[in-house]
Amino acid sequence: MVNGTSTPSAPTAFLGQPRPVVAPLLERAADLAIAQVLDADGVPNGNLAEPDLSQAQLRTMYETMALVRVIDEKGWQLQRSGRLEFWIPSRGQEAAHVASALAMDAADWIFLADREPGAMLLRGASLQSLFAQFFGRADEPLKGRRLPLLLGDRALNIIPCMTQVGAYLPHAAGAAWAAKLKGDKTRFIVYFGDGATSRGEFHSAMNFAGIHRPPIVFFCQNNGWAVSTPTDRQTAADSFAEKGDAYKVRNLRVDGNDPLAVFAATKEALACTDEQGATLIEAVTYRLGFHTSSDNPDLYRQPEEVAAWERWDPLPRMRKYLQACGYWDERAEAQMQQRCEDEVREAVTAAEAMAPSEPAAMFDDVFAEPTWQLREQRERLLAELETELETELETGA
Amino acid sequence: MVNGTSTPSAPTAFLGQPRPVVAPLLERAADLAIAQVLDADGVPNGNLAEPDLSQAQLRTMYETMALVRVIDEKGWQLQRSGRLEFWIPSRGQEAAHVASALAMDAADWIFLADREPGAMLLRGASLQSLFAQFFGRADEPLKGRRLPLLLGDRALNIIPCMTQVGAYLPHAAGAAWAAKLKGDKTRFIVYFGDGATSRGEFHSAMNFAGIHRPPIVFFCQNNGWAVSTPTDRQTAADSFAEKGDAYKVRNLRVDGNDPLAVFAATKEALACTDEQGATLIEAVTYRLGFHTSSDNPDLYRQPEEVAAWERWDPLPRMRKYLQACGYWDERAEAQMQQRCEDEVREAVTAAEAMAPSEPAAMFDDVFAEPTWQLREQRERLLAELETELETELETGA
Amino acid sequence: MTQMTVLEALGAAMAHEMARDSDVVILGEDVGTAGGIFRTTQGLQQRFGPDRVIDTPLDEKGIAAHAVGMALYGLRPIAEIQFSGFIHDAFEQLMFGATKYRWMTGGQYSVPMVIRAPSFGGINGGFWHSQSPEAYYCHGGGMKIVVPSTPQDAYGLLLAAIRDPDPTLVLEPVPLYRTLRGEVNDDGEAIGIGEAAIVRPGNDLTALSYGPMCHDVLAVAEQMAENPGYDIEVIDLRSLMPFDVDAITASVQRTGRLVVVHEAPLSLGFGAELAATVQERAFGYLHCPIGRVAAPDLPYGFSGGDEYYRPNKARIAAAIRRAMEFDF
Amino acid sequence: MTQMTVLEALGAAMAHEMARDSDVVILGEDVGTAGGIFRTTQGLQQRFGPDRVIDTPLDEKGIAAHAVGMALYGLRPIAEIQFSGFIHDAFEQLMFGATKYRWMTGGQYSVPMVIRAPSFGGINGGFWHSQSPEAYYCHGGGMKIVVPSTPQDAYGLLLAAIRDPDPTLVLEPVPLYRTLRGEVNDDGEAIGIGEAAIVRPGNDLTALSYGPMCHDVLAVAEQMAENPGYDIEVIDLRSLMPFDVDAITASVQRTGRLVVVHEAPLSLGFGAELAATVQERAFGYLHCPIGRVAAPDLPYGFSGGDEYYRPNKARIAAAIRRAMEFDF
Ligand SMILES: Cc1ncc(C[n+]2csc(CCOP(=O)(O)OP(=O)(O)O)c2C)c(N)n1
Ligand SMILES: Cc1ncc(C[n+]2csc(CCOP(=O)(O)OP(=O)(O)O)c2C)c(N)n1
Ligand SMILES: [Mg+2]
Ligand SMILES: [Mg+2]
Repeated sequence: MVNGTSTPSAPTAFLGQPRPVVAPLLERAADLAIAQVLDADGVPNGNLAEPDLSQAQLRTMYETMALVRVIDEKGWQLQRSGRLEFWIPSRGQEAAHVASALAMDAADWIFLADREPGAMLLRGASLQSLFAQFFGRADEPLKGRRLPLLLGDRALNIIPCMTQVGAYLPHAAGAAWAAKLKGDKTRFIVYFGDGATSRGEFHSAMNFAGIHRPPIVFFCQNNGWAVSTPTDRQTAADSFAEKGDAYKVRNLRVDGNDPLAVFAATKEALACTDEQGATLIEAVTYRLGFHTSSDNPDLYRQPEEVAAWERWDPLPRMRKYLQACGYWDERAEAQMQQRCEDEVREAVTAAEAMAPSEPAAMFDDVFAEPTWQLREQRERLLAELETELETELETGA
Repeated sequence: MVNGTSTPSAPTAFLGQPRPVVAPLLERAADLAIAQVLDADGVPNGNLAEPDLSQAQLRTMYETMALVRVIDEKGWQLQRSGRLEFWIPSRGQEAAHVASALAMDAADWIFLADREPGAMLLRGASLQSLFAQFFGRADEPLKGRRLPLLLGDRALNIIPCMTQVGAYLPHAAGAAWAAKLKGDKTRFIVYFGDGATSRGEFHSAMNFAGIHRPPIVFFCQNNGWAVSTPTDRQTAADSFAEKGDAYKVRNLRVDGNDPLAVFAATKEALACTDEQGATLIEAVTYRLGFHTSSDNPDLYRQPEEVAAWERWDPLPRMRKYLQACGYWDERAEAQMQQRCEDEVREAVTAAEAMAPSEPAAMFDDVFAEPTWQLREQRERLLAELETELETELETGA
Repeated sequence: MTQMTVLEALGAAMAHEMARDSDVVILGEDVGTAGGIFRTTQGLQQRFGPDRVIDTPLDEKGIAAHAVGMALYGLRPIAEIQFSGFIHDAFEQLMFGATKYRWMTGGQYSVPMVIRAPSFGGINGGFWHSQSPEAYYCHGGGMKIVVPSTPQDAYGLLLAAIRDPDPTLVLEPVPLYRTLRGEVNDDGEAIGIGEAAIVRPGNDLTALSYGPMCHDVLAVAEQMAENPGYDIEVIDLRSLMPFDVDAITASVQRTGRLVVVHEAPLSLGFGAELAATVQERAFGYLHCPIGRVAAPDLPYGFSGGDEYYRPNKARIAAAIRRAMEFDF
Repeated sequence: MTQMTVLEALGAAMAHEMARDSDVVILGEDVGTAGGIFRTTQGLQQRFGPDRVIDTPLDEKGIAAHAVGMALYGLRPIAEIQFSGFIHDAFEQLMFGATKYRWMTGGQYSVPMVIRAPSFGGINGGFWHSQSPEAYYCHGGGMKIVVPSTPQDAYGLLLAAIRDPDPTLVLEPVPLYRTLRGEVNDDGEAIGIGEAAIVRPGNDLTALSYGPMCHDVLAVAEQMAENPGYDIEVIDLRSLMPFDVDAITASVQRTGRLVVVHEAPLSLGFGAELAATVQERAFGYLHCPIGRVAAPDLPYGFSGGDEYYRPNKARIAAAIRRAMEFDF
């Protein structure tokens, strides 16, 4: 467990100052300049044009979102039943990250936050390798050194986030600038939350981006909360997007639960990189689940607020759109659900059976070449482990 | 010397990329929404109303500015002749800080940067105590522990700046919030430069101020440069004031070389504290002198740029205004100059004769009560100093 | 006397001091409505209002820096950092800000602030959630550091920190938060900063530690006591800056052997200072080199290694045995 | 071979590497047009263009953090911090960012960046302009640290830092920048990180130091050499992480006495690690406690104290004498 509350508890009385229930911003999308393609029921509402996507692409979009939801539900169960240490839910945020990641090319670099497993799937990560990461197995790309959901793989051009919220924004901006300097065509996207905008690195990265115009999309998933801290305690500004103005960074607000709008906005941002460099996209979305498996949202937010946002759940919205296009039906849905569940189940079994790291492996990768200190510390540990083993054998413990 | 270039050098060829000469922004004040009372020649130009100031106040304003200039010239000479370690010129920025400090009440708190000696004078600091600080004497309020120009005195409600540019902005905002919490009527002003806006603490303090509305004026002296870094390398934004929008902090741009405009803007900001909390004022001014005595501006800026700004020198501008009001004439000017020079000369003599600190005094004020480590280290130092003395006596050295 | 967990003792200390002194305020991420992610401040915002228990933006540097300003004006802020793995964003503000105002202003201003930082590993939280940051904050002067390892010490040391006129860092033992329960005398008595506790007297070797590790050291000492010549004195430092040099020196001069245990990395860890100090003061008394048991010089991992990263009882015992069996 | 000051040697190393490797870029405050406030990078922007010598906003954290990103993508950025007193804004980015990527990604990514930080006192610059930050950056793993004290070492160690595949901090000796001139073999040869230099061989005591202080230690050693039994071996560490434990241990096992000198504060300073390490490895050889000569645990002042703050020759000599005359 990462913090104290590892078991779900019954709704509790608010122990601090109760937060007011905020109606979903998406209900006032037009007033708040939140770009949309679809209305709540998945019908194009004429605000933004539908992006040019093939049936196959649209289905990939939806199926990836759906698979992410299944993974999330499975991960949650595994954590609750004690088989996984920790879980970071992505429920409700599938459209924001899947549609934006889909807008990138495979050669583009992605800097992840922690609620974007769909980006890994879109780049071809196997389900087993994802779950191997969740279980911290030796043979996953990051050798099991990160918390679950801090995903990445160099082979996929995906960089895992540092655990410090927001601290990696300038890493993405610096890398994007480096690509530009080297004359590469690589573009970049970096994911972060509303809370991350308060960190100094947001300021640093935006300021740098305004001056140097690196080819990057700063993708802020404003999900309404940073743990228990709501937007109005995070900033007095009316939107996170407008913060870009302070740095002359192009910016816009988009309905983060509308995959078509997210896709269109991201594509447009990428089209601007040559001229404008960076774009800050605020994707207005909502965390339907717990902050993490250690959280207890009943302590700070009201069920009515969550219920109002359920109406904007991106999955049924997209499904309805696909159905209206004639690309989807109930049979396809049922088959897909079954497939997702089967595949996930198999991946869990396979990943759970994989070996954890050897103790001595922790000494690798501190430096390219270990210092004498590390070499010595490694030898001593191994010697002590041997002694322990002997003692155990002797005492029969 | 604080850095390497301690002697003035002849104009040198630009060794990097030469900077373009930027015409004074004040020439386009109306276009750039820079509030003014006076035109370049000290004539009210109808943009902002003249603030309601008595003749005595207007004279104090001007005389303080003039005294600051004399101090600055003296300090520079003392540094150049090796009697002072270091100097930070304020030339050209007299109106910005004197007029804003004058707008505050004596009970209000001032957080200084390093080009605002006039604030100390307005609060009643003696010239001798100022020079004692410049010389680092034991008996100045800060015990000689700071670099020259990092001024302060609790008796005057003036806090010296930490040497890290911008790092103290949240200290001012936090203190202002504390005063509000305690129900005090104290208001606050904090001075900083254009460069300081790039630091994370600017972001932190503005964000905090937007949310909590502490009674404070964030006073940014945009003097065009941060050492050799011009505005367009500091930020891509069109103004520093507009950065306040990102935090919903009230903000405005004012002609920093127009003392009446600065006074009016500061008074207005103070009048808003109850309702709006903070105001970010960008005072557009120019550093006519070197960055510090260690600087060599010939390496990065062109003489034409400085010459164009000389036309906006706040001193003659204010003098002309006073003369037009009938409050000033050449005789008053000559007398004042003489008086300033005499007083400064006396203060220098007196301050230079004051004693430096005792070595052992450096152990004071680390904690309220010294730890055993400090007590022991102090004793050992004193013992060693005694031995050194004995050795010197023995060897006759 | 009340039975409390470490968490409850910390909450009780804050409630006590806030009721007694209206200048005491709390700020940090999620400390208000939610009562902190560990629930340490639960109920305090309801009781003292949102102006005295302030939910801040996600900005550790800002939390520390605004607390500095509040303290300069005369409040006694308690800044909570959610996990000590995130404190370093505030490193400059603390070590080159908070701790320097008194000196820089010739004693005119002081910064009576507290930084509470949940620390230490053993919760399978991975690198950032398992940090032991003490060494960084002991160098350079101006910061006091306390590390409670029992409910009573949590209560008494946090009170002392709040009342202290200078910046004080409280490294709280996360792994003991809810697992350790004990009698607490909660009548508002503080524990002196700088006073170690001898938790087990002994004659043959001094074992020094602080924080959660103390319990492991004590367990090893008890276990080894069966062997003749293994009467181990266990000292819980409780304060790291200043640390109780007299208690330590007296103990080592008596036992002639010293083993220091901490879960921070070895190099430049707090054990280095203890070893350097003690070898100077007890040179002629030492029968063997001073042993250090610490984590290796690498990050605290999430899986496959973390249980080996943190010194365990076997490694502590091995170090003690090495000291006892040392031969020139 | 060319005669160069320390500053010129640093500039020559950067120019050499930038010409050889187009991935090498420089970023920092005022490094471009002005050539840095010390003029270390003078002429480099003109020669290599504003994309490879970048004037940054006033934001140390941002400088470090953007350099991390550039390095992740494959550049070899050299980040200049104007004075090491301002490096700590980047503390988290360096110690919990740059130094952790390789480990956290299972070796997939690396951060081959250099941080140049003008350091050390003696220029009457007051606290922030006279810092010795090494101890903070030696703990926790992942950072290499070098400290040149001659023009040749400045050249060779900076080259080594630029070529090193991991983050490397170069603490440059400000007080020697222009005052020390010497022959430099500037043909592109790097000096191995981790190799100390024995600058004066001796038999009776080992005096360890690094940076500008080395020159004072050497002067004291020469002066004291007249006295019988005062044949002092002087070692310039040159690298602090990793440090040359073999050279040190061998020396102390021979001389039986060790004095460590640095101008950073005593407690948790680098001398603590040296003392702790050496007492373990040379326990039976030591005739006296390991002595530490360091600044007191307080800030470096502007006036009235700073010349006493920094260890001077008399204090170094006194510590050596104490070691030589030690009696149980
Ligand atoms: C620097 C830092 N401070 C605190 C934390 C603990 N923490 C983890 S996630 C989180 C909230 C993040 O909020 P936001 O950026 O909105 O992202 P979200 O969790 O809503 O996706 C916090 C406070 C952290 N990981 N890093
Ligand atoms: C954090 C930090 N970085 C660098 C410096 C060195 N330095 C001193 S003043 C200065 C420029 C400040 O520019 P600005 O904020 O515009 O103020 P100005 O000097 O123009 O008044 C710099 C870089 C410093 N003091 N603090
Ligand atoms: Mg959020
Ligand atoms: Mg400026």
